[in-house]
Amino acid sequence: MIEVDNVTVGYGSAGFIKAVDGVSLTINDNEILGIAGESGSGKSTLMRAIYGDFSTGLRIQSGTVTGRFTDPRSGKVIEAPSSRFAPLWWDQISYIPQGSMSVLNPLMKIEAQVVDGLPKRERQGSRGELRARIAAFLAGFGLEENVLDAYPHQLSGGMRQRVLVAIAAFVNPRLILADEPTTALDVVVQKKILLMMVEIQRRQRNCLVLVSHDLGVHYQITDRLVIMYQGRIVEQGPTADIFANPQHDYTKNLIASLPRLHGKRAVETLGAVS
Amino acid sequence: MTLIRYIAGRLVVYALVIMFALTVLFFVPRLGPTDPIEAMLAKVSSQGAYMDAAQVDALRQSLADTFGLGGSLWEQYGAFIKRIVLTADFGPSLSMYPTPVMELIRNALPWTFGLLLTSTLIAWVLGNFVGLLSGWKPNSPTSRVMEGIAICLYPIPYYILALVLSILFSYVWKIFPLTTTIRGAPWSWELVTSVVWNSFLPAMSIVIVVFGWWVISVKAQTTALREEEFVRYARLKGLGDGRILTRYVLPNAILPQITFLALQIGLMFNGSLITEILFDYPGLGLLIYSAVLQGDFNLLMGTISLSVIAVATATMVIDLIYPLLDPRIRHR
Amino acid sequence: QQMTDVGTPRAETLVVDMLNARVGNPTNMNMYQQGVTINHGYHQLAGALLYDIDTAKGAQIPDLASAMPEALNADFTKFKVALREGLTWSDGQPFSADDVVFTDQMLRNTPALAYSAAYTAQIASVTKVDANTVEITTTKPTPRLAIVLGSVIYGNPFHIVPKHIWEKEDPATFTNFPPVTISAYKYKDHDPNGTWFLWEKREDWQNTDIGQIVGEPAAKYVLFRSYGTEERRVLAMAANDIDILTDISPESLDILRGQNPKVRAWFNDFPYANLDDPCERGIHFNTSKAPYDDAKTRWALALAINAEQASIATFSGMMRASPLAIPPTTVLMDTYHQPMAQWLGEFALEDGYKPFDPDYAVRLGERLRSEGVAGIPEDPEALRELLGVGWWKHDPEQATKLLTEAGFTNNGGQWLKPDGTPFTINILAPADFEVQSQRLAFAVANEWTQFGIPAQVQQMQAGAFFTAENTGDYEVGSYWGSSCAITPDLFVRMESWHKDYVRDNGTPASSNQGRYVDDELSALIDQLRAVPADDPKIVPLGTDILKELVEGLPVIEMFGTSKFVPVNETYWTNYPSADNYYEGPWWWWSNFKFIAAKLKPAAE
Amino acid sequence: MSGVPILEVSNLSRSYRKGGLFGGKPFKAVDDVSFTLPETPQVFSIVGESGSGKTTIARMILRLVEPSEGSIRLLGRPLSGKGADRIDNFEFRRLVQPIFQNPFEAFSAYLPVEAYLRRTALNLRVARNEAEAIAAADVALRSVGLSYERIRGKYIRQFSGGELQRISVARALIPKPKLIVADEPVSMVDASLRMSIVNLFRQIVGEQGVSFIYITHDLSTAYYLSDQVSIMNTGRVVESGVPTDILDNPQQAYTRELMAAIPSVGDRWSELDAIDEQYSHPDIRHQSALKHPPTNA
Amino acid sequence: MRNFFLHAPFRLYLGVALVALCVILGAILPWFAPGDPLVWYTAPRNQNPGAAHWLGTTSLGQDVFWLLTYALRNSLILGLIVAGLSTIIGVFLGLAAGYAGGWLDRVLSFFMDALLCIPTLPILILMAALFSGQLALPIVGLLLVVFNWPYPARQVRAVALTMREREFINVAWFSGESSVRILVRHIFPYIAGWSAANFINTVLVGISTESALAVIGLSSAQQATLGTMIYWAINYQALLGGKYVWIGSPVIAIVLLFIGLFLVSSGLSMRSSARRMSV
Ligand SMILES: Nc1ncnc2c1ncn2[C@@H]1O[C@H](COP(=O)(O)OP(=O)(O)OP(=O)(O)O)[C@@H](O)[C@H]1O
Ligand SMILES: Nc1ncnc2c1ncn2[C@@H]1O[C@H](COP(=O)(O)OP(=O)(O)OP(=O)(O)O)[C@@H](O)[C@H]1O
Ligand SMILES: [Mg+2]
Ligand SMILES: [Mg+2]
Repeated sequence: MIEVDNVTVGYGSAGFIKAVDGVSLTINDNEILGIAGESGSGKSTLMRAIYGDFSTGLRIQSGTVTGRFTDPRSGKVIEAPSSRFAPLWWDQISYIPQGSMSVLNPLMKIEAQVVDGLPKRERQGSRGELRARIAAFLAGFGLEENVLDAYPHQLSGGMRQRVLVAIAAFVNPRLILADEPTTALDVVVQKKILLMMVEIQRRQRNCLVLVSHDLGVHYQITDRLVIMYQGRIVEQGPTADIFANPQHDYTKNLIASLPRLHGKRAVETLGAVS
Repeated sequence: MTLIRYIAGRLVVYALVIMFALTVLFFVPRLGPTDPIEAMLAKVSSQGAYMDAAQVDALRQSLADTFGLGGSLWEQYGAFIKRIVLTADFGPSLSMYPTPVMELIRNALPWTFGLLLTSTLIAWVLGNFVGLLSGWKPNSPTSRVMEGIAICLYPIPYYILALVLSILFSYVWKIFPLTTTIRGAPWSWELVTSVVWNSFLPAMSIVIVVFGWWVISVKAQTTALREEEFVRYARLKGLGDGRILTRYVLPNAILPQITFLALQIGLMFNGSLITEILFDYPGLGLLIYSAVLQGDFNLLMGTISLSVIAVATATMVIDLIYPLLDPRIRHR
Repeated sequence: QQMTDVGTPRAETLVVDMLNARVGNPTNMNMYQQGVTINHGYHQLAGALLYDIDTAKGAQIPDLASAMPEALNADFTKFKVALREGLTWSDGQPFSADDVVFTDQMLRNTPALAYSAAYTAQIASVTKVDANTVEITTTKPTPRLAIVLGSVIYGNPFHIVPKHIWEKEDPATFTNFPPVTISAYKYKDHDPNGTWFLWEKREDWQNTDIGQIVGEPAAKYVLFRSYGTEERRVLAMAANDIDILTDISPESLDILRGQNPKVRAWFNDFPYANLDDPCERGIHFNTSKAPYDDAKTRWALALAINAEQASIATFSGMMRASPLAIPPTTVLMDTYHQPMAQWLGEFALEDGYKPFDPDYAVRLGERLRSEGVAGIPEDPEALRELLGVGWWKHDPEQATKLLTEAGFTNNGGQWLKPDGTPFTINILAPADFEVQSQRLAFAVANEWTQFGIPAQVQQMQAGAFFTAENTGDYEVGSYWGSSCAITPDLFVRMESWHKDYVRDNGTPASSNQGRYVDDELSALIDQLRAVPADDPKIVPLGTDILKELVEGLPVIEMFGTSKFVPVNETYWTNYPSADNYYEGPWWWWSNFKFIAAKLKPAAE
Repeated sequence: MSGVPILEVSNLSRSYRKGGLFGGKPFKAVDDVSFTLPETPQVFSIVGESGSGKTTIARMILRLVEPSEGSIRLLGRPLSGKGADRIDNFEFRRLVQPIFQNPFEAFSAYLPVEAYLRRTALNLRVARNEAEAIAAADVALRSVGLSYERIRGKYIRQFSGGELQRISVARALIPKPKLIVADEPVSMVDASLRMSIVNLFRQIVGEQGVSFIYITHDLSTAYYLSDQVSIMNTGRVVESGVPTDILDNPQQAYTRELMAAIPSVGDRWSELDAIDEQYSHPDIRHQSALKHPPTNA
Repeated sequence: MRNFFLHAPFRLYLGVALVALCVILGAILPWFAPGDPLVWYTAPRNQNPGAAHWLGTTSLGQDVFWLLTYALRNSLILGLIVAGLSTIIGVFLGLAAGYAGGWLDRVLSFFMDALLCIPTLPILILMAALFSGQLALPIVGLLLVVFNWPYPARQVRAVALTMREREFINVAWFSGESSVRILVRHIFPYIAGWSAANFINTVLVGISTESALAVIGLSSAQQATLGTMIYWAINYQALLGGKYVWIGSPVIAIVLLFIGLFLVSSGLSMRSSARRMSV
């Protein structure tokens, strides 16, 4: 669906600060692709480049990002570089930006923000019906209906994050780019949402790209995993393979550094001054 | 309950502001350089030819009696407050004695309000529109042209602008009347068209002058908002420019503009003065002006109290509805 | 047929500029209520006074009266006043002595009318002799009853009201709308906002003063309207929307003549303006305040002025200078200025210095000619007649000398007052209500500043201005209302210099606002008081008073008023003008109705 | 310090209105919560459902939200109110520092981010001059894997989420306060860095005597790091105590539910297999049933 | 500086050029005036532009060009100071009221509202009497400031009210920033663009109100300002009389100054935005 070919991406109009360095990657139809990696290693940057969001001063210095989408109605195949994705936004692709807590319009109720930008195909029916569908959908995320009537500042961080995920998922696009969508969620809710995303993905046979620091999450739901380190992809392959046989030191380190419940605790290792 | 306390607190401030302003306005003209009796005497003697000094003295005394300007300042003040609070009556105009101030205001008010309210609103809408557009797409040709027009017209001194408009549209091309001639039976179609016809140029001059300010201020707001996360997110949602502008940028940009719109009401009363003089338009501004010139205390108090109350009310209403417009500050 | 925008045929409508701004209370025409303005046509066309003025001759004439008042006793307290016969009010009722008596009673019995007090202070009684005659007694000797009850300049507050209407009303609250009128025009229509008033010729115009004195007025309608600012008035006339304009600036006249060949002024060429206005402009002092209480200071200031320069600055030289305390109108020039020229030339200050400069007009004429102004006479006498008999010399040296004598010191270019403080002058000037005085103030300030005394102009709106004048809250001012005279009898003008009227600063003065005390002058005025207007002693007395005023110089008199009052001959002709001098061009006076009746449609 | 607890929270409640402009029914976002941080520095973790009131508690401790009921005492002195022993603003900021939940909101878009660090050092008298302030900032930044050099001159938009979180942590560390209220401070940081930051916290508790209120969803770090854990659900504390007790042996249903939902490497969620089965399609779905064999890690 | 010219958008250049032109005309050239251009009849009247008088002369025999430079100098000083002070005071007090809330907000709001309510004209006329109409320009400026600061204040207060809800303000507070610094360094940048717009607007208001005051008699029409220059030109019917240079030059000067300031401010905001968004 998306072909990332040896791209180098960075920021700056005067200078150029490299954030992603010569990355190649394929995103296939009907799969969940996981991306994990060091903080600041260019995961979000890569997502923006794929989505075609150049508003932050982002520039693709070399290489290409090409997308191939099939228009469900006409069956026509659209093939374009990501800089020309804008017409596909919130139709074929949707995006959950990182830090999604601050991206909601403070003066608009949640319901309106869910509806805003929805493609026609998802808007069928009366307003009441639509609201009911959205409410039902949100319920799957553990949100009550009255959230629809709230303003963003009335919601907790996690609730806003769920709203964001819901907005992107309700579109039913071919591709969802999710940049750390569950950072503010407790594990119960997180599980709920991940299961829902998987279900949606399986049903729609579309594609989900998920950035997360939680290797457990990747282990549970992704089909393929990409590990990034210092702007490069250091390892990619089927998730199972990577967990079974990590190649790169960083990957090994990641898997090893997870603290275990019921395991050793810092209090014990470092010794508290109690 | 905090809501009720908030409203009550605001109402108290409202009353205080009005009292304060009225008090200032009661004393200031009386400390000022114009004595209404002397002003009236000058008017009488410039129109009535010869009166000898004894006659003038007699006239002065009788004017002082009719105008009720006897007594100390404090007694006058007490009587004034009592009358205003109890009867909302400002007494007779001194310079147009004995026509009641209220009658003069009643005649003038609709004109001023009609002209200024509509033109202020038109300017507001137009200015917000252009400002929004030029802040959003600073490089598009349309917005550059519109911004350019606004920015070039705005700084032209009002007097010159109005004059040039008049010369062009009433003299060179005789499209609009040179002076305000309103005819027609009350509420007839003829009257309405006549009013619109006669108000067009003054309204246009106000619009041109006021709207430049909205353009530059809204543009500044919009430029700042363009960087906000939620606006960028809206764009990433694939929303069209129109929708982003109307639903995301505008409501956020307009909040402070609404405050200013209320203040504009006050400026309206000041601004009306010049417009009405320039276009010989029959409104409140001219009334205030002549009251000041003639030292017509009663008329001055009447017209200015009206302006004070209008501005105070407008700011209070804005304060009260602000929480409705901005949910973020609702809870305090 | 072309129509005006108030719906009358343009060719039958005379459109006249309304003097002041629009009228705030247009449906009140009770002229006795002090806040009611009637110069929207009532005063000029529809009403009539007992006596009016013939501005060409400079003499009062009977109007509603049929003859000038006839004194019945030697001390001038009892008069017979004969009324015109055959007049009717606009509702058809006859006008008679009853109306006059009723008006007297009404004023006497209604103290709420402010004029009542002033009236009863002067008039003791009015009684009916027969249907067309009344007898009037006054409270004190009044040799000039016609001045008290009739117009000399502009008008008079004594309006006779129709008894049959007013007796049913409370005069204190009656709005007199629509008014029943006595002269040839009656109320037709008005603008609720007070910008215009339409008057229509009465069908029974024969039964009016105008019908009897002049004949049938030509205009079926007269429209008084206000166009607002000067620019707008100019544009309106250029567009033929208005036939007669009140005062405008010379620049505006220039523009008008350039825009519309049908527009003409009093003269066809320089100086265009009518120079016969009965009010004079100059620099007035509050002579009770130091250092202006010293005649030397005032003389020094006069000699520090270059009058040619001031004249050009004010109205491009289109003014007639006058060193005397009366306006240089044609009538008064003949009576006083010319005869006094010799005395002026010989007049010397205490130190023997002769300040008069008889060649003022000659030099100004040359200078104007050199600037390319056309139509300046070559002949010195003609120039003096046009631009004035002369004025004070511009002599900074003598001015310095006088100032030094008066105790001033010059400290390195800066003048210090006798008390040691810096000498700066603040000239009060009208803001926007009298452009000539306003400009004159700036011009004089410019002169004084160049002489070395920093002078500033403080513009004031009318109300504040007159308050300052009456209460003496000023030191130097331009435009004081009381400098007007039209007849050789100077009583009205000179009376106000009497020391009796001097009040403390802070207390409003009804007369002598300059607070000028001169015992000799007051004695001369006392003599003048006792002499009736037609007495031969009038002129010699007047001359003596003028001499006294030159010596003391309480006012630096400068120029007569120039009235730029253009008319448009597109629809109407036979306006008075320099070549057709049947009236002066004061459209806003009560005698306008005589002019209106003489106009002719241009179509003929 | 004579046995005065660092923080005493007793019967704390806060209500908000749900929906509606003026009306709307009130509900308690925080409902009768009490806990104590003893005199000895330690880490107090709050774990729990999203929307259960964790942030609200944190904000009440930070004096950013007024409690509806209950009281908070810092070092034995009331936090709010006007008493003489009220802690003044300067002192309060030296004692308590926050790390807010959303790093993307934590800095002004118009100021270079490093300014916050420098200013903190200067204002709270950690440094006497600019050079010392930069040094202090650099030390703090290095402890979270960054450096002053790396962040200098950059604005909030130019950082990744994890970087911002680390900068927030660094800023809070600079004044060496008595209490740090950290609201999900490392949620966007990768696992290896996260461990080093968590270890850093532990170290600070030991060496600098700083107490932490650590709000997190990451049960494993909570378990690893904290001395006390409170589990919250819908505004209430459902269970609290020493982590080994609670997490090794949860008493409450909600706690058990939480434990079960942790996406751990090794045990695959059974629900996923159900989904896979339902939608499996021979031609695309690769060996899904056999996916993710147990790792050897 | 080098950097500045490398990155500045075109409108910034243009704006700087226009403002520089006004400053050169108004601040530097007056020193070279051949005489006091205020004095009447130093030149023949009503001359058209030519070699001797570049912009011709007025009906009062003043050289328009030199008069313009004097007028521009005074107006620039007056306008910039009035606008600067009232914007600074207004924005700062508005921010303070909105940010601090409580009694400070109430007191400040009261004064803002009260000043906004009182129509300025009568007060100004009183002032005219008290100072005998000879107000020096500085005092005129002061009066203008008194009556102009509440406008930005009221509007900025509304912004501050929402700004103080934002998290970074809390971070700033916990960073030990004083209230003043929070207002100035953390909140103000968000309304800097708007404040600049307000500043530019107040420059205009300052210049034009001053001329209105001259007419009322509050300040002296004998001082050279752009406003009084227009006043005199109108008084002598320059517009209808076709003396376009006389009346046009101060108008054009105002327009150019305004456009220059506007372009500078919007150019600067574009540049700062570019800097913050990427390196
Ligand atoms: N200003 C407010 N107005 C109304 N309701 C609010 C407001 N702030 C928070 N709430 C509500 O209070 C509840 C608790 O919010 P809080 O932010 O404390 O949750 P949290 O435990 O931090 O959740 P998360 O883990 O998702 O950040 C939520 O239901 C939220 O909707
Ligand atoms: N607008 C920008 N201008 C300049 N540099 C930027 C910009 N945005 C991000 N960067 C830098 O690019 C690098 C990659 O950032 P990115 O946001 O892609 O990281 P990430 O992998 O998503 O990290 P995290 O897991 O912390 O979110 C970082 O070093 C960051 O500082
Ligand atoms: Mg990221
Ligand atoms: Mg939270």
